Amino acid sequence: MVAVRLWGSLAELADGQQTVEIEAANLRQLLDGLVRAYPALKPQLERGVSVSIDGKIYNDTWATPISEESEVVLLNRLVGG
Amino acid sequence: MSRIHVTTTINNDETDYLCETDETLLDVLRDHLDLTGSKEGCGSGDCGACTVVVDGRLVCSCLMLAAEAEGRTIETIEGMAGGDALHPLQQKFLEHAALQCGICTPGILVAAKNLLERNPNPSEEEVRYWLAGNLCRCTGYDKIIRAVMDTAANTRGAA
Amino acid sequence: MRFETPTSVDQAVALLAADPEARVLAGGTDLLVRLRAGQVAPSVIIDIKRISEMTVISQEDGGWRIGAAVPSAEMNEHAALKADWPGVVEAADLIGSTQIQGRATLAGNLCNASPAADSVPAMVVAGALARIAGPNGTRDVAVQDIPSGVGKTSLGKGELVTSIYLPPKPAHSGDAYLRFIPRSEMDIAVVGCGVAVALDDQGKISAARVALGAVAPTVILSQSCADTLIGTTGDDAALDALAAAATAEAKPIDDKRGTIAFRKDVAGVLAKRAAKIAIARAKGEA
Amino acid sequence: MPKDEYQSRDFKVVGTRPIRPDGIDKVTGKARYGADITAPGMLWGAILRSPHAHARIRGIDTSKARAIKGVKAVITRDDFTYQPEDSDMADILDNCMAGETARYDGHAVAAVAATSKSIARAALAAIEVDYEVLPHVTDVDEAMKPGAPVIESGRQQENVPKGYSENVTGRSQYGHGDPEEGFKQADLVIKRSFKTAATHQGYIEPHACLATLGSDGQGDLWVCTQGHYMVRNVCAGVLGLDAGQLRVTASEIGGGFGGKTHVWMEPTALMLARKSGKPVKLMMSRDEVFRATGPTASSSVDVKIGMTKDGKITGAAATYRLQAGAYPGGIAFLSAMCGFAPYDLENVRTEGFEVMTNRPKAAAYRAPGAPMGAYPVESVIDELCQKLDLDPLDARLKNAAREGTKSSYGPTYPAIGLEATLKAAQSHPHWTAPLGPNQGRGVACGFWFNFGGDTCVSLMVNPDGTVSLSEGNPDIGGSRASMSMMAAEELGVPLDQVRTIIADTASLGQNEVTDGSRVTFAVGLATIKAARHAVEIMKERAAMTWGIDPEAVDWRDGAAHPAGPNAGKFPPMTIKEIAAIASNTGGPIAGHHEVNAEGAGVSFATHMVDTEVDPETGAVKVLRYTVFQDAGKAVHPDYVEGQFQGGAAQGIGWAINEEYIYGDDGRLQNAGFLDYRIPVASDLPMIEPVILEIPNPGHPYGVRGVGETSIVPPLAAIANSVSRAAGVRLTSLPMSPPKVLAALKAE
Repeated sequence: MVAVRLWGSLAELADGQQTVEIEAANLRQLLDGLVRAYPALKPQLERGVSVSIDGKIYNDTWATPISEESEVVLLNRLVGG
Repeated sequence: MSRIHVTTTINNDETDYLCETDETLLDVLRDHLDLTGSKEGCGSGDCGACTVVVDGRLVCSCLMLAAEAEGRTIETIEGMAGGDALHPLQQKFLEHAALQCGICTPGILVAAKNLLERNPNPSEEEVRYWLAGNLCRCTGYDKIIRAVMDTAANTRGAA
Repeated sequence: MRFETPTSVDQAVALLAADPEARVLAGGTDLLVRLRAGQVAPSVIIDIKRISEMTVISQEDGGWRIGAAVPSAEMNEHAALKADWPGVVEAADLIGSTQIQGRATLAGNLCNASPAADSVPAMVVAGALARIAGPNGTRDVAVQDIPSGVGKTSLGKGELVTSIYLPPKPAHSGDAYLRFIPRSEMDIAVVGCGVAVALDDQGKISAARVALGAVAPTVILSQSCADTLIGTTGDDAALDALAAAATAEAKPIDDKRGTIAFRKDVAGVLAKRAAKIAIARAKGEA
Repeated sequence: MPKDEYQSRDFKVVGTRPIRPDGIDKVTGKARYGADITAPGMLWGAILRSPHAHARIRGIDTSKARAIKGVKAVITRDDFTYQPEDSDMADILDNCMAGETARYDGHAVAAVAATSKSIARAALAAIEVDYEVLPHVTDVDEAMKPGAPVIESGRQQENVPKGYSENVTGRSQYGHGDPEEGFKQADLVIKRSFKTAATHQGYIEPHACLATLGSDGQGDLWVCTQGHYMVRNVCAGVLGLDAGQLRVTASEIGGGFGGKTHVWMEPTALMLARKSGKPVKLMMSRDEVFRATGPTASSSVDVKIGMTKDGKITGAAATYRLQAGAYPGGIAFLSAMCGFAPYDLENVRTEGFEVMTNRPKAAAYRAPGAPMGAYPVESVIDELCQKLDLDPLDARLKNAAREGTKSSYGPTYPAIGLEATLKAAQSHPHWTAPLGPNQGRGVACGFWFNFGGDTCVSLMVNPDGTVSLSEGNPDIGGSRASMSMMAAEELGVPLDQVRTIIADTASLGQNEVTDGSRVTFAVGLATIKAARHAVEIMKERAAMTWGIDPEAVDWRDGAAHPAGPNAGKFPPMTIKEIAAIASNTGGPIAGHHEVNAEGAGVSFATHMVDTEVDPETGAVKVLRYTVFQDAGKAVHPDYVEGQFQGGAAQGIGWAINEEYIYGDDGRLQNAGFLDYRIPVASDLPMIEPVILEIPNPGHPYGVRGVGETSIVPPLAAIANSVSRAAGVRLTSLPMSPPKVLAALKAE
């Protein structure tokens, strides 16, 4: 299981949990697993998120590996100028 | 509507064109004469990107009617280099990386050249005030001012 | 829209009189902005820069006549003019960028009738006269009587300003103009102030004129401000009184460039600072 | 270690300061920007815009405009018959051409194409629009209140609590620990509210494009943009075209700063071209740029921070309310993420609200959200330092985030450079230089993420051994120079053997826009990998020529070498020699790399500024400015310095004079460079750049993005400087003279 940290307003939609556990070995499995376990997160996940895995930020790459020890943090989808 | 026939000298070449009364010199340079080095950043004389020299004086070409140019002598950025030899200011702008996007560069070069022709030894403050009508949004002006000062110092050293 | 280039004042007057929608083009730095913004749509544009008498600065009866088509930059390069009326020349030099300086004129700045015109308070305290040509001949009018409201002048049909006359510089006199702008350049005055003074043999101020710009629809030539200086040496007490009088005289509005409170305060500050410069100049110290 | 991880090395080309390859064209006026090209038979486009802040469009009569000779097309929203399903695309379409309502002063309502500019202007004047003026709201705090005029109903996200206007479309929260507990441990707690005005990117080149579009759906677009692939995808999505049928070419770009990462009018140009059957050139005036393209958000912020006597921050909280303009979206979440990011905090909470108003759709502006994220936080930290008599650099160092810190937005930091910038600031002579009367010195820190994203690079080895590099990101500040340098470095060839061009959308795969400070990082990464790919091929060709195994070939100094004595004795084969026989060894040689370059390194900066305040007028003069920023590795130091200086200058403008000013009628009052006051040359001192290099572990050369972080600290650095000079805390930007004087008089 991977511990995934949610930002505040997402936590409210995940039964108030700041951190949820998801069975996942890569980014795609993580995102799919989140929606399965917490359907209320779906609108935000569809609008897009960025995911910090061990301090590096990923937006899209499904195959990005995630280990059980990884620090995983969900972030609003980042934009730049 | 009948158009106005204007005969003028641009970058040492005799040039004539037809223009409407409401066309600016910048419109004619860009749209009729393909001299697109002068840029339109504001159309109101506030940014200096369209700066040219008319009879020795700096002018925003967006604030001059094309019809006014009859008999005048006009210099634009396209006339600044001599063939493949860059003007010293152009060379210094490259060496000092005094441009990022480059859209303000033609106007600033034309204005800086006119300054150095009048004042070969300007202070930093004089350069900054002379160029106050040429907006640059990329550089913070630092490298531009250095390039102008360095050109002036070099030119004095060579003289 | 037609474009005309008269070569004499008479031709210009005739063109102007013939067409109520005609506009005079001097430096064009205001007219072209308005044209582009669609605020004016003249039927004919009359370029006065081919009228030779309008393009020169000449000495006349100890004073200076500045043609209506003379750009500010030429005034700034005219050492003798600058020596006599540094405040007027500096005010003209503040109008816009180097590029604008190559085109903008005193007469244009005056006839554009902006409350914030930099050169106007300076000309007013210098006692400048505008020479007006029209269908009925020529007349001279005090500069402060030309603007009649925001964007409006007292010029009649077919009339145009052909030159500005700066009178002979009185003995032991000095003038100055300061304005406040948010940046160091390229702004319209939030407040402007011109001061001219003359000193008597004891070094006391015998005559003073103080004019405020951008704090009313037209320039304010303030006697109450002048009275705070006359008879004094321009000491701190007099200058503080001047500042208070200028603040009281200012009748500004709130707009995007400043608030009423700010403009009133700064009118006092500028009056004091300009007076110091004018007095120093009168003493020959600056 | 994988090859894209950072490896320390001695550089030959990277880190030098060569003249940029596009330089001569740009100093001679030859470079072609958005408005600089024409096409045979071309028409001039122009757009009619709403004079109202909010109005229902009851009808548009274009008949008089159509009747004017020389008018070849007149379009309104009715001509856009394709309705995108995607809500972002639908919003972009509606922003390009208003549907039922005009949502802000400047919103496009109709457009024309004509044979001359003046005919086009006359046609606009002849279009009659029947407006029903609606109530409007332009202030963010007003727009949030229940009962405020609603810009568009039904756009609120599920994360917004009850009790707010529907204009509040989104909310996000970040942080950890319990700030209330933290405040209890503090010796001093300060709570303040701040406001920042909307500011425009202020690029000097107005938007411009030249479009053709046939009835068969094939089109070409020449446009100044930060991302021509984005323009292609959006135009195709908005107009219902096939992306593959639309080729977009990026012109030289005259500044962007985020403002050209969006589509504002290009679909209109394409529609005019389709209706008229002619090429159409469409350019914005400066007035249109201000009224109709996105400034960044204005903000209203509450911050509360607790600190102990010795400078430890014990609790931190902030609420950010940002107005996003007339469509959903917004960047308050970025303010909420970035505000406290420089600090190692046990108790921190932030909250961001995205708010719609009757203003132009807000756009990205250089580190979007981060400047207004940092400004209130850094201001309160400065005030705490003043009141607790602490050195503001010491206090920041005491709380500085470092490797292993759990950031305020969640993730744990790898190696980062904040401490290095603070220590460099402490030891710089600027820090101890004497100050005169009415002068003050301010410091502030700033953070930005930096991005990567989709990137393609193709590198061709030409028959003479020279190299052509194609990338797909508009060069906004010298990136062609940097790419050529990295390719030359990797190939071991002289820089003048490489030329880099920006390919059009039909010539290279998808590329993310030039944003997020991504280009030197991501395109650089792809360039290095494309070069390595070409090297592998060249090694194979040499091996084939020598009759040895490719594994036994080394590449160095621009030539293939036998790897060691066992590989055989052969003289090196240079890139020229390999290229010359390419046809004999298998054909042309090219390397390429396509990647979604994720994992960019975050960056930090510390800025230091001296200002002088005129106590009688409130005027602020910037006397001295120094930027300390971590660049990871400065590929071309001149252009890294340029980014530092340019960001600082924009921040100075934001802090002192720049603002969108709306009248009570909801109209923008200063849509021009005269009264929207960006800094001029005589406003600024030299801006000293101090480059620090803490390598990004995720890039082979250690490169981090540098373009955006430099605009994050200036707002607070200047506010702190002015507040110290004036002896009164300023809490509203810009610190224009009337505001400063009023604050001085209130003291």
